[in-house]
Amino acid sequence: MSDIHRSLAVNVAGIQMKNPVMTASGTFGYGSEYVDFIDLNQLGAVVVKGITSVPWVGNSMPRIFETPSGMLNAIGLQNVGVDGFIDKKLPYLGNFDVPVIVNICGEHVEEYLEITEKLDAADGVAAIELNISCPNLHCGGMSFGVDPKLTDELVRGVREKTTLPLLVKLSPNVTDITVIARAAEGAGADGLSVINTALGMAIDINTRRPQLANITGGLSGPAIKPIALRMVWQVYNTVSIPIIGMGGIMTGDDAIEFCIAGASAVAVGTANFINPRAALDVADGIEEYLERHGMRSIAELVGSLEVP
Amino acid sequence: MSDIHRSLAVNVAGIQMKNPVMTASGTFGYGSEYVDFIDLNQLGAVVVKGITSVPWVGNSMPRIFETPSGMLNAIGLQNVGVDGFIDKKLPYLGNFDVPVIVNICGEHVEEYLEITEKLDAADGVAAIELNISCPNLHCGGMSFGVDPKLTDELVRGVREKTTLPLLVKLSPNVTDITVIARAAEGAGADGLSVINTALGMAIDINTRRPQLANITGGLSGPAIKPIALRMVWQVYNTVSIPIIGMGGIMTGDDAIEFCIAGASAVAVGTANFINPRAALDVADGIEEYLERHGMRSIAELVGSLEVP
Amino acid sequence: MLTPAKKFDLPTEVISNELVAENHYLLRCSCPEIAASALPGQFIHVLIPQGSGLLLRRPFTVYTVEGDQITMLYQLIGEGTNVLSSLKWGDSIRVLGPLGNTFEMSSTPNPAIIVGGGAGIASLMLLAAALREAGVWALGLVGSMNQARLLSVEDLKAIGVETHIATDDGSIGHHGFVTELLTHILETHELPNPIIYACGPDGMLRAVTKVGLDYHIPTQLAMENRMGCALGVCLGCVCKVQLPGGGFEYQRVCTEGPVFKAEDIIW
Amino acid sequence: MLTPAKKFDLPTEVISNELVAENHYLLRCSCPEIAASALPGQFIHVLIPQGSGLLLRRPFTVYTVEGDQITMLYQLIGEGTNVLSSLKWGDSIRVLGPLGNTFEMSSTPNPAIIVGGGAGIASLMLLAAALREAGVWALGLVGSMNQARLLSVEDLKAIGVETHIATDDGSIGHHGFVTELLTHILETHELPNPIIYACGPDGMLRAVTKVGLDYHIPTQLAMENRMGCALGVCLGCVCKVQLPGGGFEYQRVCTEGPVFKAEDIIW
Ligand SMILES: Cc1cc2nc3c(=O)[nH]c(=O)nc-3n(C[C@H](O)[C@H](O)[C@H](O)COP(=O)(O)OP(=O)(O)OC[C@H]3O[C@@H](n4cnc5c(N)ncnc54)[C@H](O)[C@@H]3O)c2cc1C
Ligand SMILES: Cc1cc2nc3c(=O)[nH]c(=O)nc-3n(C[C@H](O)[C@H](O)[C@H](O)COP(=O)(O)OP(=O)(O)OC[C@H]3O[C@@H](n4cnc5c(N)ncnc54)[C@H](O)[C@@H]3O)c2cc1C
Ligand SMILES: Cc1cc2nc3c(=O)[nH]c(=O)nc-3n(C[C@H](O)[C@H](O)[C@H](O)COP(=O)(O)O)c2cc1C
Ligand SMILES: Cc1cc2nc3c(=O)[nH]c(=O)nc-3n(C[C@H](O)[C@H](O)[C@H](O)COP(=O)(O)O)c2cc1C
Ligand code: FES
Ligand code: FES
Repeated sequence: MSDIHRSLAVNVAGIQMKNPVMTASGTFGYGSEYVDFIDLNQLGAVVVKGITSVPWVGNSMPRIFETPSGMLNAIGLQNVGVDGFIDKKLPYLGNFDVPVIVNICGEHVEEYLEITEKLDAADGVAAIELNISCPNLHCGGMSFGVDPKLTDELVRGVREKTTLPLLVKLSPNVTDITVIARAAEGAGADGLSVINTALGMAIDINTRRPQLANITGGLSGPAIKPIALRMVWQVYNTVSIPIIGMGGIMTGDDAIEFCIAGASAVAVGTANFINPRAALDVADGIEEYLERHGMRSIAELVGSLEVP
Repeated sequence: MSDIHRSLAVNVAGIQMKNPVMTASGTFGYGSEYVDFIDLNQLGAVVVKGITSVPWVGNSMPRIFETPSGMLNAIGLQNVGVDGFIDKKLPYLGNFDVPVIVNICGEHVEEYLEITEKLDAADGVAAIELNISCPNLHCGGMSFGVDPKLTDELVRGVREKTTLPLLVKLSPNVTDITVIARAAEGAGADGLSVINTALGMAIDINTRRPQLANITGGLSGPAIKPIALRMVWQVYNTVSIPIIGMGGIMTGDDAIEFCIAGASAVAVGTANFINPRAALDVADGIEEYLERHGMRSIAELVGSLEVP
Repeated sequence: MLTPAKKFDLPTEVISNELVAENHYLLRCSCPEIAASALPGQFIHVLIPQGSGLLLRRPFTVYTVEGDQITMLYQLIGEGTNVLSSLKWGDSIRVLGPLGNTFEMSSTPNPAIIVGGGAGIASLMLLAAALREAGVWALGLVGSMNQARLLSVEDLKAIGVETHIATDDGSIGHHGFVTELLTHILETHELPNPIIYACGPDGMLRAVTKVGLDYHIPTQLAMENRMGCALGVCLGCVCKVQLPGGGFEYQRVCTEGPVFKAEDIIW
Repeated sequence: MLTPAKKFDLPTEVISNELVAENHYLLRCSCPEIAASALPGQFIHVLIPQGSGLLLRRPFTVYTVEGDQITMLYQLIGEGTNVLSSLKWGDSIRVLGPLGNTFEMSSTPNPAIIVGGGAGIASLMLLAAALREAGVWALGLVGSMNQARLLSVEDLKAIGVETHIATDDGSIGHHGFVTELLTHILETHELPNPIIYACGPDGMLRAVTKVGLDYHIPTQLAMENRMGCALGVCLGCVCKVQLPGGGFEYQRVCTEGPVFKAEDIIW
């Protein structure tokens, strides 16, 4: 860093990060999978794969499919469950100086509450990301994320169970994302993750079967970036809690777009599959932009969109 | 056509077409612009640019921007108005043996009704496509398309004013498209056009200005195909009126996917900008598929998705 | 302006594609149909090869016509021109054209002043050639960032166009704006009813427009804008145009343009 | 199975990329790190060059290792392999690997039967070489659509693997399925505790599994599935695996696999 006054460090929703770049849930496993390529200590934060109260086997195959500038996935939240996570996965991440944000999902409010209590009691959890937007049809997650009342109820409940920073992850599959955003903020969320995947579908025209066993799945990658940016900007103009922007971020320049639209931090998802160093490359790209424009921190950028 | 028993001809919502491929509104002008490349007589139907009661100047520049596998547009419905259309544009299309479908948009119900009456009285209009989904913020269109009550009211009103086949074009920017679809069907729509563009945004990181003067715009092209397919399939499982599928169709194979998902016909939009013969190429591709699979018509394909 | 000739969408192969100045390339391909009908100011809409990941075509003016061949002179801007510059002999592209209207050449051979900024000069070469063929005296004012990026000066001289240069850094020719050259010329020369033809960055075009108004010289501008269809249907490429009766209208650069009367453009 | 060695994501250049059979190519590149550590059955995740418009990488088994170089033998399937096949000497790609587990080679040198269908044989060549180096007698059964698409027979023979051929159209070798060859061999030869290693289309793998069970021969399969990350995080590549205690689990082809015990796979 040429300029000593420049710093990428940010505190978002009470999460202190060395830089504003997180890994998006479900695209970075539990961190250990990337240590051959990345020093986890250099990440802004690690957001782990969605956790449920009990282990889930997940959906049958096929689970992913590539689409133009994007991919569909219907994993079905295969995960070790909250106990398995705390016992087997969390300790390893304790070896690193990086905030661990745990993405949680459930079918009923009670499930979310149970997971929250266990995580609140566990060591090494920096924040909880409430996944109310899992596009997987068999998962209750989505139905919460499209209804402001359910969102309010769920977020309130979880809020009461923990003092940890609480992020709520919003679904793009809604008519008006600002309504859900306002509900989450009102119910005590410390920050909002915008966006989860867009519900999509693809068909094998020769077998006439869906390309995903689950029929529909979540669309991610550059294809959804314009939709994600629009939603970040809408949410930024609605709430006063910070936004973690995500959706198709591949480069530092992509991240800068999200910051200008209103994101205080960003998450890199699908890009991790193409470039294992994507998250660090994005952070470097942000720094170069700040240098090029003589800025001291991304705070100068957040929500700086000049509208006609 | 090797097999004399095979035919691409379809009758969708009372519109008799030589093949199931239309041009999507706003991507084919008024037909005349393409005569150097296409014999309009060979098209399933021509859907013209959105028409309003009075001429609209449209939005200021920039109006379009390319995104990964897609493009954003915020044209602002620049058009000659219904009278100008009937006087100057419609007669030319009368020279061809192709159904002309007129896409209409307005800010109030009255406006839609006025346009409908004039088109109903005019010669050479095969059907009306009600645009209740214009993502352009300054246009009333969108607010109708996201509210089942308004949709019902509007469609009922228009239905009373005309005996022409009535298509209602749905917006993807909704939580549950089946609710709007049901409302449109209940109010007397003869068919549904699925989908219009998805609301998106892009930012110039050097000027920190939006890439579109209108800030947000409609995302079209292959990027939205998975979302469009999903919605066609959802709507197909909800209503019994025919669906015209669109959203990122570039090839005959893309069109076949939409038919399997439940579309009785398809519209080609953005592809017209890349390949002026796109609509005919798509029709040829459909025919080749039918031949390859020994099918007599796409009727055998519509909604034939085999779900696990 | 003439009613446009028939348009073609043709597959063709790159004959050559070489670096002609820093950051600028000249691409040559064979398009008999377009070569036969392209008029000064008209452009082609180029489909970058499949698998390049780009969706939309890219518009470029026809720089020269030589027999069955046409050339385009282009600047590296972003992804599209970057992929274009990587094309080699034999690589295939598709070319849509000829598109747009043309420069108006007066019946009487008034002297012409051709003002090009950066790659803008590329849109004026076919005009310059047509003027010279018609025996019109033409003056070329070429603006560039620096000597390394200077374009077309030799090509202009070769067809007998007296050419002056302006560079931002003064590395060659006048140190400053090409529009300063323009005013200087108008102050020092006695030109009978000249006509100004210009293409370049917005800032330059606005300055040229002002000069044209100040000196009461009819001025034509070749405008640029992002393009979707280039066929007049998407309405994505418009610019704001003054109407005779007052008021304005958004007109399509790809159809009513790219050439507009300078005084009609509302910036 | 061994704990995986360190993984690398390396830029490299294509050394050669030639058609070796109808619809099949052999690509060679220099990857010292991967060449040094790749084990039989392991694969690499290849990033098709920028601007190709493809998002995800494509997985291919390491076919051979020669000094610092590795090769991959691949079939043209769709867009990705199509772009791959167009790469020439000097074109750059990125290679992620070595990935996945490896074939289990028993400590005692039991005879090995290698059964490859189509491009599946590509996943077995490194194993064949390792077996032969360990002095193990190996029999190669290669199935193919027809003679024109026949792969690897010479390569197998060159390392001393007795090889038999089956083609769907009988244009060479046995007219029928490679699994018919397998049963024939087992009926006619007396092989002391052989081991079967197989890779190919699902149908073939299921048939091989059945033969293995019928003849009580331990069988290992190299599985394939669509892949996102190839690093174990996206959970997109799973296959359904029988658990010892009963019940099943979805295991990752990229991490727990690609090699699985045949009897564990639930189809
Ligand atoms: C009628 C016309 C004639 C032109 N003739 C020439 C010429 O002869 N030589 C030359 O070098 N350039 C010319 N241009 C500009 C040229 O089209 C752009 O530089 C080019 O499209 C940039 O593409 P890109 O992908 O490299 O840049 P990117 O910035 O990556 O392109 C992104 C998008 O912006 C559009 N775009 C970017 N800059 C421009 C621009 N200045 N004008 C129009 N669209 C733009 C692109 O078409 C694309 O849709 C002309 C433009 C027009 C409208
Ligand atoms: C561990 C492993 C090793 C492999 N080794 C080889 C090899 O050595 N030689 C070889 O020819 N092929 C091999 N394959 C298959 C190869 O990866 C696919 O044929 C290739 O990805 C097809 O890409 P495409 O874009 O041409 O096809 P497309 O059908 O266009 O690909 C579309 C999507 O489907 C995926 N896909 C398609 N077919 C397969 C498949 N059979 N397996 C996995 N993903 C697939 C692609 O990765 C891509 O995401 C291997 C696959 C795996 C999982
Ligand atoms: C394979 C895969 C698995 C995912 N799993 C989760 C998950 O468990 N929980 C969650 O909230 N989001 C999940 N996501 C969504 C991402 O976290 C992210 O919101 C989305 O992919 C958009 O970002 P991207 O375009 O950069 O990938 C998943 C995405 C992918 C591609
Ligand atoms: C430039 C442009 C203008 C459009 N104008 C209209 C319009 O006036 N009315 C309308 O209903 N849809 C309009 N659309 C939407 C298209 O008709 C179509 O629904 C959408 O683009 C999805 O199809 P595609 O991906 O094939 O383009 C427009 C789309 C584009 C790209
Ligand atoms: S580019 Fe489409 S109207 Fe001009
Ligand atoms: S490919 Fe991502 S887990 Fe195997």
